[in-house]
Amino acid sequence: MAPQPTPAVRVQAEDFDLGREQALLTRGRRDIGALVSFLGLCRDEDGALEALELEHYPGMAEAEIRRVADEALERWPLQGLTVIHRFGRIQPGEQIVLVLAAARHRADAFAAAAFLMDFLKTRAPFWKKERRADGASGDWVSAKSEDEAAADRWR
Amino acid sequence: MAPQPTPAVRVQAEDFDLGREQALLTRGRRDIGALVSFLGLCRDEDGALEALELEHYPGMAEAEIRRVADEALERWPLQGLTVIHRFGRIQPGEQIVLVLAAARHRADAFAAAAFLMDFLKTRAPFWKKERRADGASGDWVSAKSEDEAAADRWR
Amino acid sequence: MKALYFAWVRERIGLAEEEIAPPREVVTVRELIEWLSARDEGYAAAFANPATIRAALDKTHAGPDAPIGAAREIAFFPPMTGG
Amino acid sequence: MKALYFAWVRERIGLAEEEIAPPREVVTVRELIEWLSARDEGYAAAFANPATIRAALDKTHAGPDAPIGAAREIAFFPPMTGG
Repeated sequence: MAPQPTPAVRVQAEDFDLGREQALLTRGRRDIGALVSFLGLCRDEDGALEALELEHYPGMAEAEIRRVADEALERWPLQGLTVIHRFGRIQPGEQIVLVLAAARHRADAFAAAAFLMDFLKTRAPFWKKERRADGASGDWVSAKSEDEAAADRWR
Repeated sequence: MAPQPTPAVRVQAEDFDLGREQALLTRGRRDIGALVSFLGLCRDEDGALEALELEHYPGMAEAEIRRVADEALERWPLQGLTVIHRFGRIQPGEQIVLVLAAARHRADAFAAAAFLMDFLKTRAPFWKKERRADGASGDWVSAKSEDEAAADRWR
Repeated sequence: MKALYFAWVRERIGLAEEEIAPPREVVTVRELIEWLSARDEGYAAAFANPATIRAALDKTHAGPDAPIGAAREIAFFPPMTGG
Repeated sequence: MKALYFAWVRERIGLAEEEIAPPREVVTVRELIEWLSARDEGYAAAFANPATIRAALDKTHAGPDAPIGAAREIAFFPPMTGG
């Protein structure tokens, strides 16, 4: 067995670049067979949304993502794992979150990326507030029961 | 309902760029919430493999990928779909196949990308021959029963 | 100990963080919520529906029955909506 | 009609493509395989195990019982290993 890779976890205000992260994960590697990426983007909700304000709990956000990443590494034989989550003001069309999972076989990479997203949604300490295009003060986004259900399917 | 997007399907000898394909699919869009990519890479099989020769059936390869892509569009509400499959000589570490699926919600994007890969494996007319590093003439890669099983789970 | 508040918990209380010194009989997260709720209307509003409150002790999720113990930091927040 | 051969089917037959003119009594893909197998050792070796042979009529997958009909192109190949 190859040693478990160290997940790359970043919580940042700045944008990120999928192509660059892919290159960092695969550069010089000849043993990776499958790389699955999930990119979460800010939707404009048919024009109703001006921006999201993403609040987070510094320190715990990184720690919690790292715990979920370590759990993914125990469940699936992965060769690399990158998770980036932004905070601050994010406008429609902008990127919010990236998960990259590399494995020898595609089923492991798909499962790990889906697992990461389901658990980030319900466990990572981030909260979204909507700024509405009509100038009305927006609301905090409510947690969805379907996200809880999605996380429960891995138990 | 938004009109169904036209899948971008390419069968080519040249390499491709994930970041560029992501940009093409998402540029100017503010309605995409999730983008899942699958990238298949050539593994060196612990040094035993020098290269893969990928043979394909020109015309049918594009047509068959397009049929699978259209089926994915009927099953899931997608906002964009890109499939690129290379042929010719491919060395370890190089890219073979890319699937990009964009949707409002992550479950649809994940399912469509996994479905595309399972069906490309069993239906798209490509055949891999191994060139071995020890100079021995290599063999045609055998189809895996697990790939058939993976495709069957969508029936 | 340091108490941190996030999202609408922070907005209702009107503070992002503060030092608190709960009495010895406040043992669990739930009891700390009750103790804070009694402070004023802001705290009462923030903790009005305990089912919607999540807590973390020293940056690790903690349920309502978790003992506060020697934690140096406790955080209260709504269900997470990241990702 | 045009016959195309791919991968080890092509290697065993020794041809990538050829024009074929099967007689009228050859109706299905299976019967065309039997007719081709009788030609020489290369064809016989290529089609020795019909379970490993896939076929396409005019660039669409076709099972062994599919009628050849008016197809202008038939292709024979092993199970696919792309992706």
